[in-house]
Amino acid sequence: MTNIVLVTNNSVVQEKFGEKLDVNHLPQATYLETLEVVRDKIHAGHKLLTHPLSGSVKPNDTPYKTIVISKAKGTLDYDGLGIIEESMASAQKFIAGRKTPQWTDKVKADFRLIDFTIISTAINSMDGKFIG
Amino acid sequence: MVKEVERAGIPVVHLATVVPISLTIGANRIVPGIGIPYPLGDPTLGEVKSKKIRRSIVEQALTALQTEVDGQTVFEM
Amino acid sequence: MSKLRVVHYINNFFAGVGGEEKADIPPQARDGVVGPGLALSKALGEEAEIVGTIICGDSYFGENTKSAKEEMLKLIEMYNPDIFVAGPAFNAGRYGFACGEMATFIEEELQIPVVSAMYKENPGVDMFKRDMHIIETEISAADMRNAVPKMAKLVLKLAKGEEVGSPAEEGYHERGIRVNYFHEKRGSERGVGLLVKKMNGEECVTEYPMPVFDRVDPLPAVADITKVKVAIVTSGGIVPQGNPDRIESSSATKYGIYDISGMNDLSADDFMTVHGGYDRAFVTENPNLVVPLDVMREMEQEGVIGELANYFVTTTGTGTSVGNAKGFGEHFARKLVEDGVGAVILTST
Amino acid sequence: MRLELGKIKITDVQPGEVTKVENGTLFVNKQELIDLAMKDDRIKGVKVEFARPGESVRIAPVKDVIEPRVKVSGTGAMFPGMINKVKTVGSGRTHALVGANVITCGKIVGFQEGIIDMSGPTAKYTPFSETFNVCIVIEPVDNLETHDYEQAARLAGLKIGALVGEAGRNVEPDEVVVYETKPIAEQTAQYPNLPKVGYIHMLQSQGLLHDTFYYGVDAKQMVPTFMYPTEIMDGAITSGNCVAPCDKVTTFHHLNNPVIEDLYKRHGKDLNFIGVILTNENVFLADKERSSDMVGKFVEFLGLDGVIITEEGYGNPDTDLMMNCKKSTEAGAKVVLITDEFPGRDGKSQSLADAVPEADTLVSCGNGNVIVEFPPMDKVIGTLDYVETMIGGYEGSLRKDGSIEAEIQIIIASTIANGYNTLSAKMY
Repeated sequence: MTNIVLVTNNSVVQEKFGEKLDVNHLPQATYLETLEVVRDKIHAGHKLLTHPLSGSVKPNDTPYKTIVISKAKGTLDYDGLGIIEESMASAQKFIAGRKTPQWTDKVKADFRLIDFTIISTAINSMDGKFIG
Repeated sequence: MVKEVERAGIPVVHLATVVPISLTIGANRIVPGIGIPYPLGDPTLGEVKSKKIRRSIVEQALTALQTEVDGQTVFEM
Repeated sequence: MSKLRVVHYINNFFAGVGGEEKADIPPQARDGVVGPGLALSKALGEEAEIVGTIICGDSYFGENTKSAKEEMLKLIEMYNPDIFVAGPAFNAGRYGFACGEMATFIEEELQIPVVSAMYKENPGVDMFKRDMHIIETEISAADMRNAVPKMAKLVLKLAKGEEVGSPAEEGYHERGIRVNYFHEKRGSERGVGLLVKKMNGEECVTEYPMPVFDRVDPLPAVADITKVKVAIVTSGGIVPQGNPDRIESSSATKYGIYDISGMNDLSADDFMTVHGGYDRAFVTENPNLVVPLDVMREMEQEGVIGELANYFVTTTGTGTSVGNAKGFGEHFARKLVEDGVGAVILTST
Repeated sequence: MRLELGKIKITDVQPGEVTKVENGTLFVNKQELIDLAMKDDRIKGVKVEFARPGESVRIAPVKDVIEPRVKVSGTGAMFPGMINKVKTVGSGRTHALVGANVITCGKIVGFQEGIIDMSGPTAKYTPFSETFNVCIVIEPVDNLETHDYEQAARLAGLKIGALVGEAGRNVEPDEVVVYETKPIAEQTAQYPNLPKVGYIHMLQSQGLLHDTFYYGVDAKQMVPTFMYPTEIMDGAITSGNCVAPCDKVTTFHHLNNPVIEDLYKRHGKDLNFIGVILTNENVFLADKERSSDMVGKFVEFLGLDGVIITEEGYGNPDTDLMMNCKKSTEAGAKVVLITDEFPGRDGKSQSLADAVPEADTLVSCGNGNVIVEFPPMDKVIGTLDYVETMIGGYEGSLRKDGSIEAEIQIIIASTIANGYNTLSAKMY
């Protein structure tokens, strides 16, 4: 589990994983900005490990996003790059149609929980798997 | 654009940082660039190395132009 | 009810003001019907009346698009129209461009329904069909009789807020808009039906066409690059300092051609990038990272390539938004051919 | 495997002292249902209300819909691995109360559940406006952890569905339909001249509120597997997820999977229905690769000439859908995909988040982004408090008079991507 980095704007992910795992916490980033950071990291040679649109909660609903990438850098991950680019285009499309609302704290907390749970169940299931 | 150039009868090689996009837009000869902030070269390695990388990418591009292809082909570095 | 007020846009040719030699005439307004407006007026019938006709030369429009649009907006506003009709432009590319530009502009500015008509290969169709209704016509003005009633019918429907039918029903170019309807059979039954047909090798029509993967067959390899003139084209937005042609930082609507004769590299003092969206710091410091003039000049001198074209072509965007990129791709490709360019290196960020 | 499905047509629902079916009317002892649900100490309160077609009733937020069924003969019992012992189901005889449904509602996390209108202009978008619904409004104990509450509500729905289904055990069905798929050698031999067809059923499996269970196994923990089509009719698959309401595959939709039903309709005539390949929609890309590889392997191993693939959800499942399409095509099958679309409010953007050239035959279940008007209703079962935070709703969606403006994705199963509905989209 030391070979992955979690890129997130979700404080719950930072809280629960921050000590055990490498978490790149972007507290100020929007959903789209989080995707952009990941896109840039893929250009820098990291591999995309989880699908950016995980959750099926649409990008203009949830403000939170956690994406797992490899810690190691290698050759450019073309498939990953294609997926993140398409995901960004998709997210932009939704946000252009309707901006993510200013949710109440309760709803935000729920969205953080959903995002955290999706990523934690995924991570718990990958223990020891080859991700290279 | 790449397709229109090819349609006009001029062989074209696409030096692209986002190869999937290059594939989508229909380039036939593709050479991957280094990355979006610096497609041809890597300035973080210093100017000399960076230029060397640029030269090798362009050389690869010329090789691609002089290679027969049946369809979309990525010429990895 | 008073009649709906229609303004009609046509080019100098259809207005009977000369041919190509008069294509540079600036916008002018005439009260009432001119040229094809007569047919349109008949087709509109009792419900609407052409109160004014706006005429502009296609070259004038192409060269002064922005100011021409503003000028004509003022002329059109004076007629206080309910409807704006442009063309038909048939297969005239520049006319189609002008019709599309004007119609979409007027729709946005005046919030009134607009319609045009063009032949399917008119570049204006691809450029504007998503944003407006364009009636499908045949290739030439011989089809006027057919096209005009369809335009009239559609624009009246739009003006009255009536439901507009499918492209096939109304005769407009498919706009790529997904509209819901209830089919008589449920989806799974249709799916099984399609599968049976597909397995039997019968024709089966998808309900959602994938984005078009337009392909062009690869050209044969360049036989000997040491004898060929090579040109650099980039979508990385490298322009002379100050961006003299004002190329947009994204979704560019134009391209630039910039001289590099006598230069051994692309100096950061003379060139900059306008590409939006990415970290420009590295390229700002060294534009050769996008337009590899330094190494290509060396190669030219070493005889690795025959010759380097004395300019490069630049725009922004990798061409994913098809419309414009295709348009100017076709345009500058002609110049490259004329200049004897035998191979192109196209760089994208 | 052979299953006789006895369909008991329900034409009304009424309160009664005993839960039973008489002359097409389902009588429900509400207290019996409440007592069953309250056995779970995570649940503080339960209300049971009825909703009938044509009534001025809005149900929200809906979590799951379960058709009452009972296993009359054959091994196992309804919803194995969930509320009954793990035991292979799908053979023998099962009775279904067709036209009746158990609907669980009550808040969960605040945005992932949808609306059912029993009348008015939006009723046509959901199949549940045409059924007689027993609505279970669940209230959790205070400060119950979300996972726990989701699970409690899910199990309550299944238990009540099975309990109400018992009422059909000794009722003579109006119609009995026989479904049969044999082991592959025999099945191939039965119709040697017909093309062999499979159904690739993609189960939503991304995490909390995005889970589906197969014999109690969370689908994200399984690798693709083979299933006889009749297993699903006895509740081998249950829904534990809420993606967008519009494309949620409810437990009802698993029991009544339309692709399986329509493939059986042409089984032995135009095709030879070999079975179902179950796969998942996981978050890790490596999982997507592995699962789609295995799907392709099954297609090859079973020698399928054609497959239908359905997905659940939008966005990352589109990637699984395309991978499955590509690999099934490469394995030699003709492929038809069924999906819904999200091309944005103006309908002009790409409908799917991923695309491959092999995906050349698609069935569309409609555009979920279309905005519709919901007039006020006389009665609300559940609460409208969460409308603006539901998917498809937005700030200003809910008006004071109880009317709503929202995208049709807020309606339960409106664009369900398995082809249950007739809604589709075409190019304008």
